[in-house]
Amino acid sequence: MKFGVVVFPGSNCDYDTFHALQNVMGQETVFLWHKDHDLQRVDGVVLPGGFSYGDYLRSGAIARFSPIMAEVKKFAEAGGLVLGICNGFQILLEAGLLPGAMLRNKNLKFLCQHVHIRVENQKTAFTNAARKGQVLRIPIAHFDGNYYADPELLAELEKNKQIVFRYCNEKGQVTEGANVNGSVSNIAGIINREGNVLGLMPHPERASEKILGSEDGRVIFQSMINYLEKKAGRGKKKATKVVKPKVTPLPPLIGTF
Amino acid sequence: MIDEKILADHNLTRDEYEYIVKLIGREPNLTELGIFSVMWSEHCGYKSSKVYLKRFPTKGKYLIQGPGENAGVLDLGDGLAVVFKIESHNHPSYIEPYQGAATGVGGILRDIFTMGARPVAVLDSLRFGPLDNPKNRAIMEGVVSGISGYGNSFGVPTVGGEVYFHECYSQNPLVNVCCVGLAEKDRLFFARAQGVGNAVIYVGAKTGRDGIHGATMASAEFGKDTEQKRPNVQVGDPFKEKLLLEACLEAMAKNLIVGIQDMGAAGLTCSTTEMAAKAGTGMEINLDLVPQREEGMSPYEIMLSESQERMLIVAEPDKVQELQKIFSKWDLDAVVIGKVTDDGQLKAYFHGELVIDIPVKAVVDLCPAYRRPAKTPAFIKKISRFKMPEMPSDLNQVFLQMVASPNLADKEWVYRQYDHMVQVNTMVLPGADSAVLRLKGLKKGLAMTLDGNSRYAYLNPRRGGQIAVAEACRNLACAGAMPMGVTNCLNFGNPEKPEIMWQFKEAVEGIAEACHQFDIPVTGGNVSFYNETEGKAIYPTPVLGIVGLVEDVSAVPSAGFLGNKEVIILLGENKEELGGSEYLKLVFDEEKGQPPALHFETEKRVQECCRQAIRQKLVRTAHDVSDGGLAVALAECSFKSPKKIGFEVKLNDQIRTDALLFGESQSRIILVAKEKNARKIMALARKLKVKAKFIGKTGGKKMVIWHKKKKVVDQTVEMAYNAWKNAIPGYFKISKGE
Amino acid sequence: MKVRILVFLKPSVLDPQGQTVRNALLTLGYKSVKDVRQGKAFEIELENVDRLEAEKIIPEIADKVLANPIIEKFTWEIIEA
Amino acid sequence: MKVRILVFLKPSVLDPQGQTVRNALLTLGYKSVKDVRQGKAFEIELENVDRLEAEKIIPEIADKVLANPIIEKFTWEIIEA
Ligand SMILES: Nc1ncnc2c1ncn2[C@@H]1O[C@H](COP(=O)(O)OP(=O)(O)O)[C@@H](O)[C@H]1O
Ligand SMILES: [Mg+2]
Repeated sequence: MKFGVVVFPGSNCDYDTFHALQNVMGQETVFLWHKDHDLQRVDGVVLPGGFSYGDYLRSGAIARFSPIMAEVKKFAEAGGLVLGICNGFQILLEAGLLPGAMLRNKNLKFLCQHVHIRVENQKTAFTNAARKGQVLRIPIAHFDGNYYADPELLAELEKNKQIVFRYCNEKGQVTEGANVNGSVSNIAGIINREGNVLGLMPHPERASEKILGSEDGRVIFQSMINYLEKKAGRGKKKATKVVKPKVTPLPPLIGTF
Repeated sequence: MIDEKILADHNLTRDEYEYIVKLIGREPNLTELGIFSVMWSEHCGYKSSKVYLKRFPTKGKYLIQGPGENAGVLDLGDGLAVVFKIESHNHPSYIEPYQGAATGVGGILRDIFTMGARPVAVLDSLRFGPLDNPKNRAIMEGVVSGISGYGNSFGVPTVGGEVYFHECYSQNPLVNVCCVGLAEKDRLFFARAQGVGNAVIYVGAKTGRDGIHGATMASAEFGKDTEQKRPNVQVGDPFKEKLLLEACLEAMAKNLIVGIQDMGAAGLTCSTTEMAAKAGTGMEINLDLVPQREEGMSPYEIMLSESQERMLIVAEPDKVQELQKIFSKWDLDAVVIGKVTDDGQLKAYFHGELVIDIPVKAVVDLCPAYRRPAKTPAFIKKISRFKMPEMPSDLNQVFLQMVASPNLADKEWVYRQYDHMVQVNTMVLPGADSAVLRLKGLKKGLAMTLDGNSRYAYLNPRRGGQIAVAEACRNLACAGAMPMGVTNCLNFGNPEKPEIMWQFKEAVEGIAEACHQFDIPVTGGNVSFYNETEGKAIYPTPVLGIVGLVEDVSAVPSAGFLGNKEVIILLGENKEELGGSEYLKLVFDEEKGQPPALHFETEKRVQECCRQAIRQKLVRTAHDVSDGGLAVALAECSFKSPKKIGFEVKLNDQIRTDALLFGESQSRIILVAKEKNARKIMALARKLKVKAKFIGKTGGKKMVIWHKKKKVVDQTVEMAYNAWKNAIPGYFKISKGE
Repeated sequence: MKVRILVFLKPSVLDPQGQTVRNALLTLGYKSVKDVRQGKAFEIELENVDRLEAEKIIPEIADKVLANPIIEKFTWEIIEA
Repeated sequence: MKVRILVFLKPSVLDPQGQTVRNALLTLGYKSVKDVRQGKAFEIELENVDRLEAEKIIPEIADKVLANPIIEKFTWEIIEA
């Protein structure tokens, strides 16, 4: 499958996400430049983490006006898979592709640490590789991850099973203590009603290799691949053979196209 | 027109002024004087320190570039180079903790990427006054969020560092930031204005009246609201810096750049004169073309502004257009402001008039160097001896008190605010002896650490310097890494005082000797003098940043216990040394005696043994014994254990129990291994003539230490862990009135 | 023309920043402080626009860019003609 | 009593946030935007204080807690008696 990772000015997990998709998951991956209008016929779009436009004003508030976002919107409306990680999630919220808003973490501090999240709905395009109620250990790194939804929206999210991940403890219990950023109802990730746009605060690309302490993040990427392959009619069979690129310690220059 | 007051405001002596007049053959105008003043300042010119810094070894097996460039460079093999450097931002961080610390990070990042390297890690060494004072808490809170605000946004992981509290830092907090970058070895860039006729290009943020020194002088010229107009603290823009990084690296990759230099301290002044001086050329610039943020800036202000996120580039004229295209793609200014000349002069025009015309060599290379008088301070004699205090009866209680002392307690409150994982290379996260980065696609990795102990340096600056190097190397050894090169930040008081100069000289000589011993070059560093308030200086505080090579990242051990019933081995020897210990300070409020002895041969053998054992994949957990001594080191292995595994240790050393538990004897490392491998480690130790013994086993939920058949420590891991974990956050809860 | 736009969290949304400031003030002994809300202030300089036009674009800018209507509300005024 | 305190960076101090907002507005076609400065706004509710006392403590609070006088300046007003 072919994935596109959008590069906004200030994105800083763009290469990390590219690395996870291409070098770890073995998928063809390209960067999509924010000033472009071309999605390069990708099967899935990922909005990576970082600080687009410095996160000045509000996280994700300015990036949503980028030319590429108009295309991402069209792509999503046509049923394309869109994943927003951290800042990408914030951008999806600001762009109205997902409902709700982000507030500053409840302790008013940036938080970088491993957390546990429970898969609340494993029947989505982003979680089909997970076991029911599986607990994933994935890092977070954000200042504004305190998800807000008013009571009506929350009820609606519940009703439509749009809450896909919740912060929990090691044992999978959704507790107050596990809710490090103060999100309403421990929400760590939600999906749109149509089921093709997902945003989450934890960084699966940081948990895709054993040497980094966890491989749980792969579940999300693998699910997307499964879904896309099935959709393309290739069944859950073998992934397309991509020539494994040579991995180098220095990233290629992002934005050099 | 240049009177004593103007000279004083510019920190120049009459003699220095006469020398300037001689060098340029006439009286300088005010702008020219300003240029000499900043370039000959302690910060840029190293007037008081130069003669001593020469003693550092600057050759080594891995060395590519030693002192003199923006950062040091080491050869990592596989066509890769490590570029690294440390900087202090002490004074600005006291005035405006958030922005002071943030711009400190910004500055050191530019030093690294100006050489063609992508910053891959930041480490920070922080020193504050005690936390029971709200002012100190506010400074710490501001500094940490400033570092986090800049580094996180820029996208570099802050992977390690140190935090230390002492009264001497109450009015003089120290903020030292070290950055490590990776580059292709044959694509390094230097600050050279080569090629007469080449274009001089200004890129990045616009110039404002930020941080202009010599402030009060000639206020007449700037009008009454000068003070208002010239804040000494700059505001950082990490977003712009990130764009600047990408644009610069892209231009470098496309071979569009001949020379490049960041505009840090002394901004345009420093970059123009240094680039020309290093290339043996001159430069001619038009100040009207410099992008300006404010109206009506004078040549003086434009040349001396310290606005952040700017670079100066020299490029061939026919490459300028392509270069500008790249910068505009990243939404940045790139403006040709002049050209390289062959006359060795810096010439600047302003409104059509020649306002600067001075030889760059004079500015850059002829700064006077002083061998200032040094004298042993009187207090040294008084503090060097002390009577061993009576041993407290309940050492088990003292143990709890120790782990909860802010200097030894968990620092997660700090590093949780730093993105320490971005770039997906951090395989050993903060909390271990050294941070380790994997290198994608390679078997090897990079280890790094920052270390310093100012109490040792206060009691005996020479040994303090030596121990700082030894401890940093030991921290690397605990990751199985070989030290490759050193950067250092020397934080001291006023060098015009002979006692301070003595501390400086001693510490430098100690560091130099240790570096010779470990055979590692000093590739650069930073000197921060005048850390004094109301005549009271900080303790001498040398901070060492050392990077090491890990041959095989899959062998790197954990910092905490991994399993039950594993064997705990102590490499090295417990001695009765309590001088300068955290224990003595915490329990008896004494800072006296001699810091622990350091024998280089023993130290090197212990480290080599540790390294070899790790490389042979015999080691599960490794941790050195440092501040707080053996008991605290063992406790840390439990605290950092994913399952919070306890231990039981039995010791029979013929020394005082408190010295055994909390003494800080050097050259000791705790290694933990499975039974079978433990025996192999012992054999290895015998072969390398390293003292080693089994001291106990891991397991259970308790931490138990026996001394000569007496249980002297007996605590549950949980209780001690909570004390350790909550000590620092506890202070911040109070301050919020929660 | 200079306009000022203030953006605050809606009353129904918890404002931890304001709360922290409040607690800090109480700790410092300012006992009369009952509540604090923290928001953002923008001062925008406009050129070549008349009042009528400003009255059109300012709320537009505020609504579209400066505030997130899900959690925030804004007020604005012209402070310099 | 309710007071409002606005804290902005001094005019000569770089305001990256304001600049970024300005650039965004220009990109969106609001060509009349010349400059944007972004600051902080505080609304503080006080109880049991009269005007005189408020006039004493508000600038004190602003100077000591809400603004760093080295880089910021503040203004304040009583918005509800
Ligand atoms: N300012 C800081 N920034 C990042 N990490 C820090 C900082 N201070 C301490 N740490 C981390 O906390 C751990 C403990 O620090 P310290 O007790 O100084 O270790 P050591 O004695 O081994 O040098 C280290 O792993 C260090 O990386
Ligand atoms: Mg250590």
